[in-house]
Parts: sequence; C-alpha cells; structure tokens
Amino acid sequence: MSSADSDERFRESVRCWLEESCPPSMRTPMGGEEDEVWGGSRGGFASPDQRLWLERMASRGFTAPTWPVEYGGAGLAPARAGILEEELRRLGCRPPLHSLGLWMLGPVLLRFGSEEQKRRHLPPIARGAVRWCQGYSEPEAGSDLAGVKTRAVLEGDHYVVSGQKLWTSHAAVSDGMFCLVRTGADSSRHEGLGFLLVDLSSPGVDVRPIRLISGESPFCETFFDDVRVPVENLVGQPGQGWKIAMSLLEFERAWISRLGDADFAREEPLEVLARRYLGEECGRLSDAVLRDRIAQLDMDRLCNASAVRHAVEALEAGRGLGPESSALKLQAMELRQRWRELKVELAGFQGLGWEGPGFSAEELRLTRDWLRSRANSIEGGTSEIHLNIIAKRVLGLPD
Amino acid sequence: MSSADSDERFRESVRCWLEESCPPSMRTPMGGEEDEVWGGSRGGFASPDQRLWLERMASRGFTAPTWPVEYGGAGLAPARAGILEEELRRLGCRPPLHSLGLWMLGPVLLRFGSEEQKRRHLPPIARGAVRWCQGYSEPEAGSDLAGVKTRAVLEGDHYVVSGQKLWTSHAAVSDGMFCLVRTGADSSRHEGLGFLLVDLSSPGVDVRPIRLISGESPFCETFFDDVRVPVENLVGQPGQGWKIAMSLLEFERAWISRLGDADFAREEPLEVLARRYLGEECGRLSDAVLRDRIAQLDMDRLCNASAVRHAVEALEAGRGLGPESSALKLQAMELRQRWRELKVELAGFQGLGWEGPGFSAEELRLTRDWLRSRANSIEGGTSEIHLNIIAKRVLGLPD
Amino acid sequence: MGLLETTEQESLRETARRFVHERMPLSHVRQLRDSGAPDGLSRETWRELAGLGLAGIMIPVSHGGMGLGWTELGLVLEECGRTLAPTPMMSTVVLGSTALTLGGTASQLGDWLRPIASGEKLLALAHDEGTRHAPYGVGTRASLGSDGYRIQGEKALVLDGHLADALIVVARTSGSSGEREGLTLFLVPAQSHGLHVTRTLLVDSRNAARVRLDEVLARPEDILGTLDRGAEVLDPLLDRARVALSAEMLGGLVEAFESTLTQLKSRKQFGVAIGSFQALKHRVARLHCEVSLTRAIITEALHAIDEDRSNVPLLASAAKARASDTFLHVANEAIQLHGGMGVTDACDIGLFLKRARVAAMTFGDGHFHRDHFARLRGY
Amino acid sequence: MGLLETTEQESLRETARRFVHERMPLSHVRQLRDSGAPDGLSRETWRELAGLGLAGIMIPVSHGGMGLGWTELGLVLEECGRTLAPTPMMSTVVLGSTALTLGGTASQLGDWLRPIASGEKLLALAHDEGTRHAPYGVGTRASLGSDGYRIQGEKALVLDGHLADALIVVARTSGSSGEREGLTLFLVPAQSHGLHVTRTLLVDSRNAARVRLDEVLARPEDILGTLDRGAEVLDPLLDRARVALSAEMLGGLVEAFESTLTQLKSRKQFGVAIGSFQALKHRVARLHCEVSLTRAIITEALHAIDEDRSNVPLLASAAKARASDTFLHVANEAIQLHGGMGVTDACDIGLFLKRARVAAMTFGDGHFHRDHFARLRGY
Repeated sequence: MSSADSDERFRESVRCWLEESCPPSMRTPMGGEEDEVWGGSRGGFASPDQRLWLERMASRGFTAPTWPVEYGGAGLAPARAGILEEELRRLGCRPPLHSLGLWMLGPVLLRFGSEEQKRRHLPPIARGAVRWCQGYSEPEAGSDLAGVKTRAVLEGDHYVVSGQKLWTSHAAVSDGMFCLVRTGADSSRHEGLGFLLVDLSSPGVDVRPIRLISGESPFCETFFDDVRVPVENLVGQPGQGWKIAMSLLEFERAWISRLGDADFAREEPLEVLARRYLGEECGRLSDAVLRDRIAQLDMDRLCNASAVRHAVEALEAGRGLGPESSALKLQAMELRQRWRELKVELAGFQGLGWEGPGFSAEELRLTRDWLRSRANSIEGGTSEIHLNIIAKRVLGLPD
Repeated sequence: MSSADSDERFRESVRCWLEESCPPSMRTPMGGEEDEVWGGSRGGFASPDQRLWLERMASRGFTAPTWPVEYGGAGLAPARAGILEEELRRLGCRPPLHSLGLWMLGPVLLRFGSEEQKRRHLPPIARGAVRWCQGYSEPEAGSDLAGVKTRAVLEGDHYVVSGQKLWTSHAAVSDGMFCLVRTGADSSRHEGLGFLLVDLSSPGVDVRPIRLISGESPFCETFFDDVRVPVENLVGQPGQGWKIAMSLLEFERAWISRLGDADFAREEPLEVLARRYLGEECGRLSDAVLRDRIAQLDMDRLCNASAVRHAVEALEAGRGLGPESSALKLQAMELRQRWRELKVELAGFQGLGWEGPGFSAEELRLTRDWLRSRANSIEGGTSEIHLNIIAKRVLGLPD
Repeated sequence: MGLLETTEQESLRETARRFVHERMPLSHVRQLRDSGAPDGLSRETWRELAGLGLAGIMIPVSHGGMGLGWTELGLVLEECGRTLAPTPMMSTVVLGSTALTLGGTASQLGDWLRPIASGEKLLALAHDEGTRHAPYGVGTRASLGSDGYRIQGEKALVLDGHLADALIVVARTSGSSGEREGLTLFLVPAQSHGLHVTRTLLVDSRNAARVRLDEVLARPEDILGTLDRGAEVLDPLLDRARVALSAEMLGGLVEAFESTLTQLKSRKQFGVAIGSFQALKHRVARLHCEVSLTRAIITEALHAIDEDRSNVPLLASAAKARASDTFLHVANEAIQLHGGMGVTDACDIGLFLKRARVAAMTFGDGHFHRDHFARLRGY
Repeated sequence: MGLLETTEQESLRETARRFVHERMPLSHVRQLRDSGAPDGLSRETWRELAGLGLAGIMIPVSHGGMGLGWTELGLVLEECGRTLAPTPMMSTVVLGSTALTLGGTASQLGDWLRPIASGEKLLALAHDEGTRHAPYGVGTRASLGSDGYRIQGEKALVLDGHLADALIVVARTSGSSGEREGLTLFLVPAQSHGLHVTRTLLVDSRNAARVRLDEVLARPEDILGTLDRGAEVLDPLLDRARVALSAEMLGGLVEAFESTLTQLKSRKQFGVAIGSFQALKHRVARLHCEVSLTRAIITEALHAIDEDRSNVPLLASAAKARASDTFLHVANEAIQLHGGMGVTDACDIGLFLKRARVAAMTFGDGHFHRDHFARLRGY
C-alpha cells in the first residue's frame, strides 16, 4: 500500500514536471526523420525546442531512466520507469533522443564494462553528447558474424586495427563505433573476437557512404588502416566479443516497440492513395482486387500491432522475449516491404518515377521508399537468419 | 523422299484401319475413371466396345507400338509410332489400355530383363491380360527408397519374401507387383536392393485397402509373410534394384502427357461453377476477387499446358527430359491442388458436404476430390523430393 | 487491461484442458463419426462440462452462470478446439446466450439462461441462407397475420440445429435481401409446426443442419430485440461469434502445428529427423510466425469485447480472416509434412484440415472478411 | 509448327547475343544513366544493330527488312532483355512497324518501313493516359475542323516519345472514354505545332515521355487504319506488344535468375557456399519452375501470333501477366539472395528489379491481365 502510494506520488510529480518541461511542439506526433534527435558532436537540432527538451530530460536522467544516477541515468526501478513511460505517452511527448548508445552500447557497458568505462562513456550517451554506431558486418561476413576478419593487434598499450566494416549506419555522423574485431591470433571462428570501442576521429579511419538502389543512404563502409585504439577501449575480455554481440541480438524494449504500428500510422493510409490513383465507384474503391489486398494489409497491421503490444507487455512484466523477437522482427519487416510495394502498385505509372519532372515529391518518395525497403529483410539479420533462429531456438528443431 | 512417301502410305493405312476398327463410342471424350481400361485378370470392361477396341489394337501390337513384334508390340520406329499417335489423336480415339505394365515394367524388362522374362511377361502386358502394380514405398521408407526393409532371402530356387509395402495402388485388383526388396544380407543403403516380380496370388500375400482422408482409395498396404517367389522373377542382378528403380523416375512420354490440360478440360470449368454459386452482375461473375483467382488459375493452366507440350515435343524429337520432369510433375500437381481447392471454395457451403442429404452427387465429389488432391504433392515423389532433384540435378547446386 | 493471461485465467484454461483431454480427446469425434451417432455429440459429456460451470461461463451469476468474460470463454474454446471437441459451445453458449443477453426480455432471459448454464437446454441460430455467409442476405420472410408472424424460408449451416430446443430465426419483416434494415430475430421452439430440420453430414463430422420454415407461427413476444431492427442484435452477435469461433480455431491450428513439430522431430528419412532439413525448418518457422500473429489478434479481439471497445467489429473481422487463412495453411502444411501417412484416414491430422475448411466458411472466410473490413473502414 | 527452336533461330539468337554482350552490356545502361545522356539510348548502337538486320527483322523483304516472324523477334528481344539494353525495339519495331503493317496505307508503309529497318527513323505510340494501362480509356479528343483534325489531350508512358520522328496518337473521334468504338490512330510528325514532349526519368533509366497535345493538327491522310475503328488496329497491336515485351522481360528475369544461381554457388557463409542451404535450394528450385512456365507461355504466344491463331489475345494476356509476376518475384528473390550487396547501387541485380517494375506496369500488369483475360473468356 505504501509502495503504491509512493508510486502514485511519483507519478504525480513526474506528470507535473513533464507538463511544465515538455515544450508544446515536442508533444505533436512525429513527422519524418527530421523529428528524430540522434545527438553526437556532429548532429544538430532541427528546432530549439528539440535541444531544450533533450537538455531538460537529460538533466533529470530521464533519457536513461533505469541507469544509475552516477552514470547519467535516473536510477529508477523498472516499475517507476514504466510510470515515466506511461506519463510520457499520456502527454504525447516525443522521445528526446534516439541513440544506439542508449539502446545497445549502454546495456553492454552496464553488463560487461569496467567501472572506468561506465563512468567515461555512459554519461555522454545519456546526455546525447556522443553518438555511437555499430560495426559488426564485413564484406565476407554478412549473416555470419563469426567470419569477421578485421584485426586488432596488441602493441603495447594500444590495439592496432586494420580491416573493413560494412553497413556501418550513420558512421559518417557518429563519434564512435563499437565493433567486433579479431583480437587473438586464434583463427577459430567464435573465439578470438573482441568488442572494441573505436574513436572515429582517429587517424587511419576512412568512412565512405554507400549508395543503395534507392539512392543516398545512411549506410557507410568504414576502413581501418592501422588505427591505434587504447587498450582500455576493449570491453570485457579479449575473447568475449562474440558473447557480448550475441547478448545484443535479443533486442530490447525500445527496439521492439518500434516494430509496432506507429510508423504506418504516420503515413498516408493505403485507401487514401488508392482513392487518388484508382478512384471510387458507388462510394467504394473501384478496384475490388486491390481493395482486397489493401484490407489484407490493414488487417495484417492490426495483427502485427497486437503481437508487438503483447511482447511489450511481456517485457514490461519482466518476461524476456528471447529468440521470439526474431519472429517479431521478421514479420514487422516483411509487412513494411509489402506496404511499400503495394503503395507503388497503387500509384501505377506515378509510382515509376526516379526524378522529376512528371512526378510529385511524394510520388518520388514512394518509389525510393519501396526500393529502400528491399533492405528491410536483410539489415538487422536477414529473414533467413531469423528463420534459422526461430527453427532452432523457439521450435527446438534439430541441427 | 521415299522414306517420306512410305511414311505417308503408313499414315494412310493406319488411318484407314483406325476408322474401320475404332468403335464410335471409343471416339468420344473420356469421362470419369470408368472410361479407363486397366486390364488384368481381375479387371473388367465397362462396355463391350471397350473390350473390342482393346482386342483390335492389341491384335496389331498398337498398344505397345515400339515394342518388338515378338513381345506383343508393333515393332514401329519412333517416327512411325508418332504417326500412329497423331492419327489416334486426329480421330479422337481413347487410349485402349492404361497400364503400369506398358508404362513402367515393360521398359524395364526391355532394358534389364532376360530374354525369357521378356517373352513371358511382355505379351500379356501388351494384350492387357495381366495387370501390374508397383511396390516401392514402405512404412519407414517414404521419400527415402533406400530405406527399404522388405527382405528376399534366397532358399534354393526361390526367394522367400517378408515385409510390408505401402501405397501399392490398385494392388487389390492387380495380378502382379514389381517391387524393390533387400536381396543381400548387405545392410548398406542402395546396394543390396533387388527388383523382383511377385505374383499377388501367392500364399502369404495379404492386401489391405487404405482409407484416405477423402474416403475409399485404390491404395493398399501389402503384407508379405514368407512369400515364395521363383528366382527367375528377379530382374537384372541382385544388387541392381536401385539402378532399375531410378531409371523409371525419369518419367516417360505417356506419363508426361498426362500432366497436360486434358483432365482439366474434361471437368466443369471454374467459371461455370462460379456462376452457379456466386451469380453474375452486369454479365460478369459478381465477385471480382474470386474472378481474379479463377483467371489466375486458367492462365496457369495455359502455362502448364504449354510447358507440357514443349516437353512432349522435345521427347518426340528424341531429347531426354531428365530431371526437368520433376519440375513438370511438381507444377502440374500443385496446379491440380489449387484447382480442387478453388472449386471447393467457390461452392461455399455446398462444398462442405461429406454425405447427403443436402448435397448433390457432384457437390460431394468436389469435396472428396479436394481432399484426395492433398495426396498429389506426396504420391509419385513428394514436392520436397522434386525440389531437391531440381536444385541438385537441374540447377547444379552443391550438397 | 493487459493482454497477458492472469493466474485465474491460467487455472481456468487448465481445468478446461484437463476435461477436454480426458473426456473429449480426438478419438471422441472420430468415434461419434464412425458409429454414426445421430446427434453428432454427447449430451452426457456436455452436461459434465456444464457441471464445471463452463456452459454458463459468461452467464451472469444471478442466472446460474460464472459471470466471466469473453477472454475466459476464449480460453475454454481454444482448449475445446485442440481436440476438435464437438460441443454446443458455439450454438448455445456463444450464439444463444449472447443473443439473449444482447436483445432478450427479462422473461426470455429468465426462461433460458439457467437451463443453458446447467447444460439442459440447447439453442441454435438460423441465419445464413444460400451458399455463403451474408449477414443481411436474408430472404426468409416473416409476415404479420391475425394470429402472429408466419415465417417462410430456408436456412443453411445452422450449427446444432437438429439438437436445439429452440431456434433463433433471423427473418425479414420489411425491406429486401441485402438491406440492414427490416430484419427481426424470432425465438422459435423446435417443436413448432412447419419447422423442418435436417441434420447435414459435413466433412468435419461436426454438427449443422438445414432448416426449412413453412409458415411457422411466431408470436410478437417471441421477438428477440426490436422489430425490423434485428441488425442491432445481429451485428454484435456475429462479431462475437466470429471471435469465439476464431478462438476455437486457434486451438485446432495450434494443435495441428504442434503435432507437425513432433512429427518433424521424430520422423526419420535419409537417416535423420526430417526436422533437420532446413527447407522444412524455414517453412515451420514461417508457420510459427503466422500462428503467433493469429493468437495475438484473437487475444486482442477477445479483450476488446470485454472492454467494449469501439473497434470490436474491425478486430473481429481481422481475427476471423486470420484464423481462417492460418488454419487452412497450417493444416495443408501439416498434412504435407506428415508425408504419406498424413493423407490416410487413420492419421488424425486430416481431421484438422476438414475442420479448418468448415470453420473457415462459417461466419465468413478470409475473403468475406477482407471485403467486410474494407466496408467497415469506409473504402 | 513445333515449339522447339530451329537451327536458324538458334543462330539468329547467337548473333543477337554476341552483339548485345559486346556493344550493350549492363554497363551500357548504367553509363547512359550516370552520364545523364539526354536521349537515354545510343543512336549509333541502334544503327549498328539495324545494320545486322535486326531493326527490320519483321519488316517484309520488299521494304528492306528480313521478313521473319514474331518468334524470331522474340529471341532477339530476349537477348536484349538480358542486359537491359535500351533500344527503340519496343517503340519503333514492335509498336511502330506493327501498327503500320496492321493498318497503314501503301504510302505510309512506303514512307516509314525502310527508314525503320535501316535504323534511321524512330516511332512511338502515344496511347495510355492517367495512371495505368487502359486500352479504351482514351480521353484525348480529335475533332474535325475545316483544316483537319485538332487533337487535344495528354499521354503518359510514351516509350521513346522524346526520340520519335513521329507519334502514333490514339485519340477519340467519337464516343466516350472506356468505349471500344470511336478510337482513331493518327500518325503525327514530332515537329507538329502544339505537340509538347517531355522525357520522364523512370526508375529503370529507360526511355519514356509524357506528351501533351495542344490542338495538334492532323490531316485525314494521317489516319492509320479506319476512322472510329482504331481498336481494330489497336487490339492486335497491344496483344503483340504485350508478347514482345514479355519476351524482353524473359531475358531480364532469366539473367537475374542465373546471376542468383552463380551467387549461390560462389558466395560463402558459415564456411560453405550458400547454395548448399536447403531452404535456399527449394526457393530457387521453385523459381526455376516459374521461369520455365514463363518461357513456355511466351514461346507459345509468339508461335500463336506467327500462326495467326484465334487464341492470341488469351495467350498474350497470360504471357504478359506471367512475365510481370515472375520478373518481380525473381528480382525480389534475387536481391534477397544477394544479401547486403544486393541492395547497393554498385551491384547490378537491383537494375533488374527496377526494370521489372516498369515493364510490369507497361501494357498491363498481372492484375490488369487477369481481369482482361476474364473478360476475353466471358466471365
């Protein structure tokens, strides 16, 4: 009773603070990518309110509610963090910060990092001062991370890193990269991998953007040519990299929530597009076959949203999702692909444009987004890898 | 030129003979199964004309046109057999005889059999006097024929056979079974198999019909309990069974032709069913979505028919199909499944009946045929086995 | 209200599971089928189930029920679906008691709810006509004469129609077939003169009947709901029936999926368990995803009914569409992966395909619901 | 007439294949794209191709062509499709010369066929309007005035419209949009006053334009075919265009399929070639089946045109539907199986997906043709 009472008091104080502190423009629904704040020394803010909101939230440790206060968090128990979450949702507050540091590197450091690493790296992550990107994939190691070839050779108090990382999203606008490197001479596959933090401003780092079939992209190729990295930037033990990377594969809550319906809801519904490009007859979309496919997709959105909501509730109740997250990822991504494909199809000739004239900006966006979506079933683990995980770890099928 | 002339004379004489000899009722399109003549001592004829037509064709060796005359065939060169085929088609003659003896055992004996075996077994096959069935599968060896366990132990001049065969179609109405048995003590998988001809009237043979999900079926389980089979009934060498069985897997022409459009054409078209159960609006089927699926299926029928015609032409031109026949089988069978499924769907509530009252005989047929069709992708090699064959032998993908 | 199961719900599920596995395993429906039992279900077992309170699960405590919600009913139906147990759950509990709750007078409630909860009386809904589900496609007419309404028409796929003590007949009192307005629901005793009920033997060996109404007399007090505005009862009734049937289907498809998994782990070909073949692994992994999504939308829809959310019709439609498509897909794959045995009558897996087909067509299949959903969404 | 390739056809295919691989490999379209070449194709290479006789492949020998048939043209288009070679084959050879052959006067034939065969002149068909293929959905009007017809309207997806020396404009001289009657084809010189042609940059980097006709003058002798009965030319023209485009698409999808096979055999993951994974094997085996069926129906349709069979419209529709669906499916799978590299612009495989999308929408995609086919079959 008294704990419930004190929770209630906490809720009221949070609500009161949020109502005072969250600028009205930060309470409107998210639009496009420009509404996301990713922080870092090379990042900026699209509006003064974005900066204000981040600073205020960070000042209370609310960007990383469950992290200890000494590392820039708010030190909240999970139940309290849930209350904060609910109040943020109630008020329609935008997330103050998007960050792989918050979602991925932070949890890794809390679990595997040394005290010194936590003190040094966590607070700037929580403040949004430093932006991190991920460096796992390599040209010869796509789905097979154990095939990593980038070498980190110990020379005195530095590792000398050489190799090439692929699909390093946003490397060009990040400050650091957490990556898998081969620390041991050990050539066997899983052993000999280390989890290393690399400052991207170091000499010998070369970041080149990758052009996708859809055009420009945030993906980069990152080349390391004898890059010197202080030995204290190794997280965990030299052979522990694989274990650390794997611990991240079971995506956590923020990531799972993003698989839900929010980004569909932000976009123009299919039937609005269909009405524009196909017209109506007797008050209904004139093409019954496409109408059937639109309804199928809308229903599948409902199913997906329910599954994600269910998973988030389970996580909130403290039940791990484990490999089941692969199923969520797989279906959410393929749903997005079908959505993009159907949109292009609905637009007909107007979905075929690459550049103007003859096409509106929105139409060109449709085409590019459709092409971009082909990567959805590859990035973050290919669909095939997720199917393998489901078969083995969820269903227990034999090797 | 003179060969062409003599071919032309052959064609005329054949045409003339067919016009005289083929009873008019044997020139009408095939209806259901009762129009097929399968011969054998336990088979019958649905009409006197069926018997007459078989006897006349057999008297000329035309049931097995390319087999040597001394084995009951007509001894025709392939080109001449082609002419016979064309003339039969031109006149719309029904096949006088359906027979695994003609299609499968005959070719095996011609290639692997002893002179004595050919003289003894081929003529009754060509006359339709003896009906053969196939005994390959066993309870523990479904797609994996090398797992055959039925044993044939040599005792003096007889093999003593014990074991169990599954999916022996029409065993209950056949005279003999050609089967794979383990002749050697050799337990290794492919070696040690023999190809043995078993008289089903022998003591120790027990044939039990199998009930399918669709009800009665021609499939049987056949049990061998110390059945004595004369040693001269072994075809080829004791270890050659596997090779002989495999040579039959590349289906030959008669079989391939049956994958074409003829059996669809015999049935009520989808749109007729749809009109009955869904009705029309403005002169078109009233349900645009089902109309779309009907059109898809009708188009796929055209594609399938073209592919089969192409394959038959290649065979007629003397080019083997090889493993490509797996692709034809796979797509033809799955097309049949989709056809059956769509028919049941079109019939709505009337496609749900198991027995009367409340359903017409045709409606009950729809339901049973749909259920029966689930076996299409299992019998004659599962779809999965055919996909394996295509991947390995057509596409050359590595193991 | 969270989507996770509470401990009370888990223990209810356990009760249902135990009962169904002991008293109505798969052999039960098979035995009813093979013995040609004229009812197609066991009334004795039904009374036992009612004895556990499960027939009155949603009926108010004041009328002899447990007063629980749709989520709880869904759990029970799911367990019944696992063994394809033939019970009057759909006809009597889901359709009958819900129609009464939605539109019944105090006297109708008083007459029926208690004997339903105790398992003594059965009801059935006589609604669909022709060859497919069409909520307003009602041609059966009820014309007011001097002695009451005279009902004339034919009904198809009346679940448990041959067993019911009374039929809830949807008839048209005005307007014409296809219109929402002008429908009226009548509660008609089974013994009524002119009521001809014939059991039909369906592929799933479950229970449905055709009903012919030949000038059947119904009095104004037999009306359930409001004259001409029967759709106000019928619409929510059908939505609830769709979700409930989906929950039953969920049990069936999960069972078919799990036996297939077992088969993959135990059946050997080429010297190894067939479940070690990657092509099959990926197929069942995809099935698993479909099964999860199906469970998610059905759970959501059951909760939505309990919370009386405004999007119940959308969720009900999505749930029934998904349950129908997934059940058929799972059952087809299950048979294929069982190999030759899968197509024999001796193997149980075929029973699931048969049930999937009938259940899919009942209250609208995927195709029906995509159109229905589009209408609800205004496109 | 058999469906198998004759030795003459094989050698023609070989000629085309060699030329295309030497002069228009995949890097050709990429280079035209990246250099921003305003034409979007190389006229010089086109004249070379014409020099081999391939531009006049179907044009009668008396007009400077080779006098061969559609089967032969199909082989050449298939080879062009393998490298996504941008040529005016569709616009000029398939659409232009066929329209002339089907409906042209002796003087029109005399004016155009020889310069087409020599690669000197290009034609284009200005037909579709709005956002999708609709054969009779023509709103562009041609009204007879004192000085001739005045054409007013807008056209979309006019292949090579910005390059053509003349446009074949489908306009309505009577009736209203959607009707088969009342269409008329006009041969309009590119320099005509009021004719505004804008090249559009499509996702496949190939060539199409929008055309606006603003009171463009056409004389009665510019009519191709018969006044108001243009559909008699348009219908067979479109059927032939569908089959020809399908043949080009066949080349593209076969190439995408084969590079995927190569990728499966060479790319290693987990220490082995990814083509050894059974799940991928089964997927490509299924693709192989689809590719075979696509080839079969296209070959059949080409032969049917050559033999003037009455089922050409059905076969053309089936061929185009199948080519569209298969090309998209193969291209999607190809990208997925190429892994991360497959979605980069540096990898060629994405070019096939882009082409598949545009080609599918041209002259009707699978969805359009299922409806069209149903109409042809009377349901």
